[in-house]
Amino acid sequence: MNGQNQDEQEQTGSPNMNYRNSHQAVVEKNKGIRDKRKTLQESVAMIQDGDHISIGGLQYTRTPVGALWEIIRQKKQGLTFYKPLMSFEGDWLFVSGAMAKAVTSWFSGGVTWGVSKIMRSFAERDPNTFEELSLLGLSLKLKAGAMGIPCIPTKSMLGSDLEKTAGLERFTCPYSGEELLLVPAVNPDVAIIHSQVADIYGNGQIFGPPCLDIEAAKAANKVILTTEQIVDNEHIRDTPNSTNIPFFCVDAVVELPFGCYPHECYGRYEPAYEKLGEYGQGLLDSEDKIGFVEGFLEQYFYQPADFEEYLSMFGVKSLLETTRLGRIWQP
Amino acid sequence: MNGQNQDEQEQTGSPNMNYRNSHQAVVEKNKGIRDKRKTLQESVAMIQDGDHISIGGLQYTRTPVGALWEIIRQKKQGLTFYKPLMSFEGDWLFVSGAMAKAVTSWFSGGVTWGVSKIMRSFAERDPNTFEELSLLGLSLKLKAGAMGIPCIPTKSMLGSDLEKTAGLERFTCPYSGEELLLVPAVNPDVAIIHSQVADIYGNGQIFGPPCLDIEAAKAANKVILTTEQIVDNEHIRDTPNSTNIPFFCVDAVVELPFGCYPHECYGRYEPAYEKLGEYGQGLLDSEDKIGFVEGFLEQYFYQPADFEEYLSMFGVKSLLETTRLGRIWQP
Amino acid sequence: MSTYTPAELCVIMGSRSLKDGQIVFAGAGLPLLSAIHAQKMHAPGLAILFEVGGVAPRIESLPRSTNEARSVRRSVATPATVDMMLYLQRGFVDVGFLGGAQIDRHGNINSSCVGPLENPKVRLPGSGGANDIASSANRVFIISYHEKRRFVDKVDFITSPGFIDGGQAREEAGLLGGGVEKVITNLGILEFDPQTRSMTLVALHPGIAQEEVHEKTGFELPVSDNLEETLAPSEEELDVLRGLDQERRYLKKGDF
Amino acid sequence: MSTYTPAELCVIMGSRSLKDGQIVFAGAGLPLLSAIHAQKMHAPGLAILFEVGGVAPRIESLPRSTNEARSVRRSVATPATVDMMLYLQRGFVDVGFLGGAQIDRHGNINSSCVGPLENPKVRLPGSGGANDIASSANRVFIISYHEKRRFVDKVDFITSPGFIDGGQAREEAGLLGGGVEKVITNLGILEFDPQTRSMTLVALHPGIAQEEVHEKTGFELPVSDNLEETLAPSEEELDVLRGLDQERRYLKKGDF
Repeated sequence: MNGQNQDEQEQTGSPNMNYRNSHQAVVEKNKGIRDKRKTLQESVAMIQDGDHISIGGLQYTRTPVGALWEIIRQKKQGLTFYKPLMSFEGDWLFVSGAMAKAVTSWFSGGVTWGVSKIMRSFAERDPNTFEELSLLGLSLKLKAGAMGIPCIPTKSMLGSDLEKTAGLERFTCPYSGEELLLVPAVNPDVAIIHSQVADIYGNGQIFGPPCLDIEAAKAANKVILTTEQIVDNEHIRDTPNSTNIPFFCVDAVVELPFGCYPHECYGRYEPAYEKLGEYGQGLLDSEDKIGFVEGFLEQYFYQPADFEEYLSMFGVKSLLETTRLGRIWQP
Repeated sequence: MNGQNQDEQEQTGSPNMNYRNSHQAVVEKNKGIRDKRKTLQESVAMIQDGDHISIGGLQYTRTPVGALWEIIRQKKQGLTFYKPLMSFEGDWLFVSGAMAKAVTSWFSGGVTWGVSKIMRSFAERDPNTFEELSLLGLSLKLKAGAMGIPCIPTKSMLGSDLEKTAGLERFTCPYSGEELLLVPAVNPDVAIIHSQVADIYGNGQIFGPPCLDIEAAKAANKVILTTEQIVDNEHIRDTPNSTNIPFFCVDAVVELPFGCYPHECYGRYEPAYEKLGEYGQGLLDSEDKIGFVEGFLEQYFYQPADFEEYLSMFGVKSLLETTRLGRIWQP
Repeated sequence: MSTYTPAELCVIMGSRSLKDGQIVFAGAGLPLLSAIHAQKMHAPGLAILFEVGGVAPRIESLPRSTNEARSVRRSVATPATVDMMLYLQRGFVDVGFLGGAQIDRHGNINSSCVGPLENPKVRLPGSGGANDIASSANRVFIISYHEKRRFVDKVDFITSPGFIDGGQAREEAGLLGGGVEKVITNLGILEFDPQTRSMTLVALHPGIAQEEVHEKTGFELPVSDNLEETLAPSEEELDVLRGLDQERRYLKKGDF
Repeated sequence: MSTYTPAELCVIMGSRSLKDGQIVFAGAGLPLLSAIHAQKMHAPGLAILFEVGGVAPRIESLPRSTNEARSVRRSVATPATVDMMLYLQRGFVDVGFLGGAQIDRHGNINSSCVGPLENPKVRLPGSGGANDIASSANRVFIISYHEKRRFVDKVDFITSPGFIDGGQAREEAGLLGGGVEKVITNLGILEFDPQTRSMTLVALHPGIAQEEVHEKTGFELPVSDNLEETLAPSEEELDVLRGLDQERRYLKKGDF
């Protein structure tokens, strides 16, 4: 779904206009065993304005913040983002202008900071900027995309108003006579995912809940995999049961320690609650919400020379403390 | 699908007559955290004549031979078995009278022993004893059952004669206009699965390829889990990423070392090739194939007092040798 | 007689509603407290699931969100979100707890918008997994602070279906789950008439006047012929509960 | 000039047909030998997949079956069988190798039965993953011993679809994969006419007479206007190959 196809979608209302194009994209790409390491800049440069992008993780766990940070720095425009639950990063994507539309089941900050005022100011002005599906509905869009089918039946959302607003078709099972809804598949142009470890070929190992990242990796036409740590391929072959992102899905691998910061990475570090709290409270207290986020973006996204300088703004103590609280032996 | 419902199925040709019954079976069972240890005899006693049973593993890898051995000893009748690829155990189930029908994508011995003469003698007399689907087709029957939907679309089997013989309905996706086939779900009455480790609550950890066992565990109304080794629940909680069978699916846990013998268990032991070779060659050479298998069943299945005595017939050297060849550190 | 806050009362009523061996979807806040409380009081075999991918986690400190790593620590498994939500569709989830900005007489819940979605007065965060729980959990318990603006005649938007228009509407829609079995508020307990599927007051909490319930309900609320009074929380129930939230993050006084 | 067996010839022709970086479904026997041979000769980045759940395994000793633990040793991942087969449907599998009891002029394959399935003369083992590979692999290579009873006008049963009745039948059926690109036999190479989708002889192996091909084909076989002769296996190709199957389990003389 590149910019052009996306327009077709708007016209037809079908997010799966190009089932065949998405299939062909995978057929044609070089899926082989090769060194896929790229810089963060090179990887994000693969994204075109108007693309549909799935974001890994869920709420503020294992969010690929580093890739989003670079997307915003590269001034990408008109993107549609898919995420199971949107958190602070949704505010940043809206205010920066990168996100034209959010497709998600839930959109706010952390639970303790109430409803996102940024989401409200965008969605109340233009409801089309926030397309809501149930969490299973969104999950099945990616699942169907991953399975290589254009749609999949479900019992969720029947009889609700989401059935209508999401424009879901009814379906009667010819074997059982059951009434179901058909969720159309999505094949994002690019999936951005952060794993605890990966090898240079793109074999990724996610520890803790994989959220929808495994589905997204297969559904997407291209995958950018950022990882806390690149490990030797022999380590991957020693632990094949832990590999949940196979290399042939992946197009770029970027080693990016603390790549979810200030969000968390299971087994590696907890969220920087203090910093998130400052941000959340600051947003609540500020008169000019948009201005507040613009200031935050300027300070944390645009001014730092690179991602390490961005991390430096949180400080060593924050990194050490969140690591002390979050690390567990397994990953 | 108990005996009675199975009959309905035969009448309607629908393997999913009772989508609601299968749902209700899961709703009503006690899924909680409790000690689910049972003897092999008690576990297999849960199976009723006429039940539909899914067999874990694939061909001769991680076959739950111990549970099948007990099913045959308990003289169960009229069972329908689902397995991705049927191997020697299919011969045993047919000749013993336990299996009325095999639903599988492939049915023979090991590759090196050619086409199963037993399968031939049954399927050539009554073609309904062997229902063939493609491997993805069979996989999706269980997948749909596991997902709690009555059917699922696929591009496989289109235009083949399997489309007709399996009685698959065509489906046009309302979003993309794509032509697909709908594979009806199956919810077996009982799934029999063998894992390398499990705790007393039924949290199972399968290492190496899980084959279709994760799908079967969710699709089935009841699950019998035999395992090489029962481990402490704390070990499961130390390694939650390795748990692929969650406790709430499982109704019985049986510790059964060498429970796949003479088949293999990934990371624990290789197949007893020598013994399988003797069996395969003996079957090839014998005039009376059925008689040969009956003799084998008498000797290995009916006469032994218990499973340990059955294993004794293969001998310590065989167990040690296959373990030496098959073990790897991980499981 | 012991004193307790509305939140404490609701959590304990929620806890009492849970049975041993049940599989429960419980979000952060009062539902999670009810589930943990039940485990400690009478349901040691009850298991909690979180959408993010937590199965029967051991919860030492109450998480800010049930979607963070802290909340899934010591889980027995960490499945993908899609698998967690599909457990609902397959019938594995016995109880789901829900709440919302608006709840109507037929138990429908709105967590999407105040006013029409095309032109909302207030755009709310949305369903999350709530619609899926309402659609397919074997039964649903609603915990809510009782006030007129919440208990409305008809929700502006059905995010999570209860009995829709009442009667057989839910069954006719093809839904699998049993729907809302019980609404627990700080004033009493409400259930649904088997025929009309309309919310009915079945019990009042100690010291609560029926009038207050009617005042704080935005629609004509039928009252059961055998209206009961609930048993006040015991000292033991309160002690156990207060041990779970010592910082009073969720058990604070007043609204919740 | 070096001598070689029909099996060795076919494996090397198969190997030459593979490109670096391709993802290949290769069953036990000659296809697996072709894939490993290609990795050693010219395609180090080629990856082999096995239905059971093996991804890019390191194959030290040739397994009896590609479904056993030995065959998946040192894999980079061990996915579920359903996921392995779904990789085909999503377009991840560039090449699938197939063979069968009967192959017809349109590349359809029968591995289910001789005679009608309702009343078979011989019931065969069945599809396994063959139908799925034929349906959805990006391209299919058939390797087969060339004999009249195998190369039939019309298969008794279409287990795995080629071009069905020819022409646009495959596209009209809604199939995703590209279908059979090449048939490699011990006599020559056969491809399909872009219009009729009928099998056509495009190359003969060194020393093979065109007549022999026609004798051993059960239908009228068109011959390409520019019929080519294949390049005989080189010493290096044969040495590498023979190193892979030192017990001659698959490279034995004659039929295979």
